[in-house]
Amino acid sequence: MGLEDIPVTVETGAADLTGNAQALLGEIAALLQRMLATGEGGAIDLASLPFSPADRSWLEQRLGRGEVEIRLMAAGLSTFNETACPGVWWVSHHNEAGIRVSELIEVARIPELVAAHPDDVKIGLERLNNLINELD
Amino acid sequence: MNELQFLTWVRGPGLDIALGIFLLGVLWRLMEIYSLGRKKDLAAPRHAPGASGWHTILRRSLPPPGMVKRSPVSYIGGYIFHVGLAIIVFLFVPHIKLIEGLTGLSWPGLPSQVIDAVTVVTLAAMVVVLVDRINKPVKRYLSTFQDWFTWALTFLPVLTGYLAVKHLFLPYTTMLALHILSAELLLVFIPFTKLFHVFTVFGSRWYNGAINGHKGVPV
Amino acid sequence: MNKHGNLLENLAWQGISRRSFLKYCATLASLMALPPTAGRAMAEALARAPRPSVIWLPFQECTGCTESITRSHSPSIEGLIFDSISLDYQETLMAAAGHQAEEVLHKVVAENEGKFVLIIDGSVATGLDGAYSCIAGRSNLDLLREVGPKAAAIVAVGSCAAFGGIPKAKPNPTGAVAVSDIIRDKPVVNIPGCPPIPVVMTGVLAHFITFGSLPELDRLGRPRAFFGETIHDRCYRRPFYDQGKFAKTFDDDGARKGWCLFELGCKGPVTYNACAHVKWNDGTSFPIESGHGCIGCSEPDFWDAGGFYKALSMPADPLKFVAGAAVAGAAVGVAVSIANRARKGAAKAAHETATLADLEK
Amino acid sequence: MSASLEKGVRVLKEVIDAPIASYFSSCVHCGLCAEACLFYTETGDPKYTPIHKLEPLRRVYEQEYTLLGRVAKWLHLSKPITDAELAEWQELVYNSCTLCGRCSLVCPVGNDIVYMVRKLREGMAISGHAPNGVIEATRRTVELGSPMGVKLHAVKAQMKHVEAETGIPIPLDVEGAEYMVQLSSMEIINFPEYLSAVARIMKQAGKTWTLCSTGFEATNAGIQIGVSDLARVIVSRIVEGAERLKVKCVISPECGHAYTAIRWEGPNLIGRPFTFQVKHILEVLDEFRAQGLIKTEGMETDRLSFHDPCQITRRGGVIQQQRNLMQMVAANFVEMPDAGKYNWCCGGGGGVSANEEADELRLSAFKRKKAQLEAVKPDRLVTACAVCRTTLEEGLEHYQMDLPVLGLTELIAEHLVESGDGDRKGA
Repeated sequence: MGLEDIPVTVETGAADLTGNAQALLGEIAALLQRMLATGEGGAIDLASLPFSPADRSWLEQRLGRGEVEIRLMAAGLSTFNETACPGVWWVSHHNEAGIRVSELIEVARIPELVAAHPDDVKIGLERLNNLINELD
Repeated sequence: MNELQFLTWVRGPGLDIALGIFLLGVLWRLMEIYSLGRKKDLAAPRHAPGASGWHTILRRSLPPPGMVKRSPVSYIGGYIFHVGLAIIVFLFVPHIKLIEGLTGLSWPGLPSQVIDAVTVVTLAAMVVVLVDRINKPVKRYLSTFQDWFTWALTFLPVLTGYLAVKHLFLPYTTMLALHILSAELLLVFIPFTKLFHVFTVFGSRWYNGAINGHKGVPV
Repeated sequence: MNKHGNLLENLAWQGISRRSFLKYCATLASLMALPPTAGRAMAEALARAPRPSVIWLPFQECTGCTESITRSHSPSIEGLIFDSISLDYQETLMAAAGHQAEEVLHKVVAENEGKFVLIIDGSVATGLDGAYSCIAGRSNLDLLREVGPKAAAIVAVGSCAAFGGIPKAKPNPTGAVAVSDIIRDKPVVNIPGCPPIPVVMTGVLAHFITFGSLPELDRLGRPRAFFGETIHDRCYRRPFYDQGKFAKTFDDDGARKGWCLFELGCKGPVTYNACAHVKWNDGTSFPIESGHGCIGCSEPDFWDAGGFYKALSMPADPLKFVAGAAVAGAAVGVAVSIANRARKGAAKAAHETATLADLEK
Repeated sequence: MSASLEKGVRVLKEVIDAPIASYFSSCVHCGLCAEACLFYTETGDPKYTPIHKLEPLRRVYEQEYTLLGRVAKWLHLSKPITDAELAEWQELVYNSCTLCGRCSLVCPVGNDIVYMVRKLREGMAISGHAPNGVIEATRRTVELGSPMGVKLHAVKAQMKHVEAETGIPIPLDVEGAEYMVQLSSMEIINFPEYLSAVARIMKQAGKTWTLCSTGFEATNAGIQIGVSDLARVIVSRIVEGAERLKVKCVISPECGHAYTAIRWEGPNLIGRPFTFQVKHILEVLDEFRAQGLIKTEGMETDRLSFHDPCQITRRGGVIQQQRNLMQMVAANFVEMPDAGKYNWCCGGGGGVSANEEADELRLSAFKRKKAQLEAVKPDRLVTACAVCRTTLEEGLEHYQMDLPVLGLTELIAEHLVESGDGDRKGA
């Protein structure tokens, strides 16, 4: 017996826009403006808003897709997709079980988590030096 | 007592007591009023179409000609708040559920967005009607403590219900408990105040229609 | 429980990258309704912070809360938080037992007075001077009165510790009370739930470690970030409630279509918890998603709130007074009617035919 | 408590019944009855709100017939009715109420307010709180036979006069006649054309009729003052006369409250149904018209409007008949606003016209009728009640409006096709 044998068909029932997605566009624009002026980016946590599935797909459609797609494998998959507005990233974090644990709109030239930390770069450099040394 | 205990009390013993007093009062008052009886009218009746107690029960729900113009707030405000109250009380699903729990009778309700809108309109109409009572010389002249008190008794359940649903001012649980409590107070006072017109309006209209219908006047 | 070195180094040792840690902190910040940028601050603070001593005391409890925490969805990550504390006493988890364990307890309390975090699960039995629940010959009540005042912060985990829970359900034979009923001079963080959501626990600890303070609490001592909204507010079935679409039984068409469970007694509207968006079992689902209404397990006295399967708008108790009142009403009505008729009859009997002379006063 | 007050309260206890209990329990103080009452609309004084006029009755009801009221009375939480209060209410119950019953038509909860005013007057009158003018009218009716003191010889004089004028014999005390015709004293003194009109109409219709020497007067001040015991004495004269003469039908004249007294209150006053019918003259005329018993010719061409006497239309149920009759003789008949059962009172009914204390108020209230008339601007005004007619004439004179008022019966009579008597036709 497969899942399809269970006579349960869940309706989403959430086909309506709450209006929050529309309001979000303005907020994103404000963050972009601030980044242009001060260089400081920002993020909006989608989980913190009363968002219906319809809101989410509306926003996703409006923002569109840009040129960059980043996949990060760290305790589960994280994706950073540039939207059609450069500087605006659609960020999804999944856990190791593959379930989405948080979702953000990040305004940054490069998503914060993507850039390598100087400490990690140091470790990397150390590792590289070790490799070079081993060559000798 | 925490808010869930408060809620459980108003849903349990509170409801029991309120319904008990309500039922006690209604039976007592109805008997007290209608057992007084009336003399049989010995005059030969004149029969005219539409002249009867039953006709008047229905007809008196419509404003007599010219009256809306003379007292628009009473009629428009009155209609809105009475119809609004009826919709809210009888077509909001949780209320239907309560009635079903008490009587076993049930019917389809309206979407809560519709109830929300009706509630706002009803509250507004009730405020307007109150302002009218304060402003209109006749209404102010006739008003006694009971008129202000029963207005508040009727207004509070609507207001607290709306605040509860909209999660305003107080945590939902507390507001819901206050809502139920205010509705229980309303029930308790219905038999002993002018609010008893929810029952006697039918008797009064019937008598008026029957007494004048006997003369062939459709009133 | 590795107690040495820098947290991040330890993590790296376990194969957990900085980005994994940052990502976890970002998610935690999101759950705690902190600004998204707080994730990074949190990560940095956690990496640097001193490791506070934590004592976990079990009172009248079922160990469900401990199960919940220890079986949380990604042990390696939740473990991060436990890695940043020094869990010095936890009966279920600690290797030590008997006198040895008790010695540890008293030693830690003495050494860390005013600095340790005290976690309690289970309610406090107060009947018979607390004799209903004892550890090592001492009543929970006694122990709490001794240890509680010395703690830097107290966290009551689970509905029993937070509100008395099932032990306190009527008729409450053990005189169970909440921790906050005993400890009155110190803030107690309540993390109710039967069991509570694990990430709430780790979130509170992370906040304490990161910022050295307790997160913002509501009137009932619950972290506002997790208990600020009701299940109903965040429920994915909420649109059905608004549309008036309700499952009437557990196997009707409405239930199959996933309609609102309000009429089946769901307590979502009066239950403040994060289940609807944080979810359970690796974020798989929560009770309503599995087709059962919320029973309100994180609310005070949920056990005595009128039945799990009764709609909130329905009477909580069977009506007892009403039938009697109806009979009484009818009796009063009959009595008044008889009296009225007698009164009117008397007035009629006393009638003197009016004459013109009567018109003059 | 004075003996008279005690008697008054006892009478109120007698008359309070289930409708009154229901009405008082239903009132929500909405004040809409005020909007239906010309004494309020024309003065703007809220004390004239109809339901407020019933305050003494409500208090007696509450204190005597409700358990809570009785408890409050027992605990001295409610004040008993006093003579001073009743004296204060006299103006409200008598001067500012014509028993027109318009309030009873608009009350949204259905209270029959005029029903209660009529009952309250029982207690007011018996406790000595009726206005002198109305008391005197009652005394004359009971003692002399008519509120204006008209006696049989005056009727006989008029019969002679009419016989001379019309050449039609006026029957008196004819046993077995189909109709027994009643007169109001106003008609006997001021509007003799009524009797002549009836004589001619009966002649053309070929009906037998008679006047009754012991029961010619139709008016009943006992109804207006509100003393059923006296109203019974007065109405019994008619009942005895009609039964002695074995008539089939008693015709109530062009007088409003007379119709209410004999048609609707009569059987209840004497405690048994009548053995004869009671009809208003307009009903009889409309029957004759429908049966083709009377023929008219010619039409009035000036603008005519009709004033509905309250007791005939709204309180009596004669609503369409007068309109059929108007159509028969008036080419230019216009209805005033609110015509029919919603028509406004002239202000003189219910004993008000007999009450000099109320003169000023009555003239204020007449502004309502004045406004109605100004809205349709008739050349002449037709009505079917002698009290309305005099009240209208006085009001019109006061407001210097030149508008003749006439009775519908005489108007019909003027248009009768009378063989060999062509000079009477149409104006």
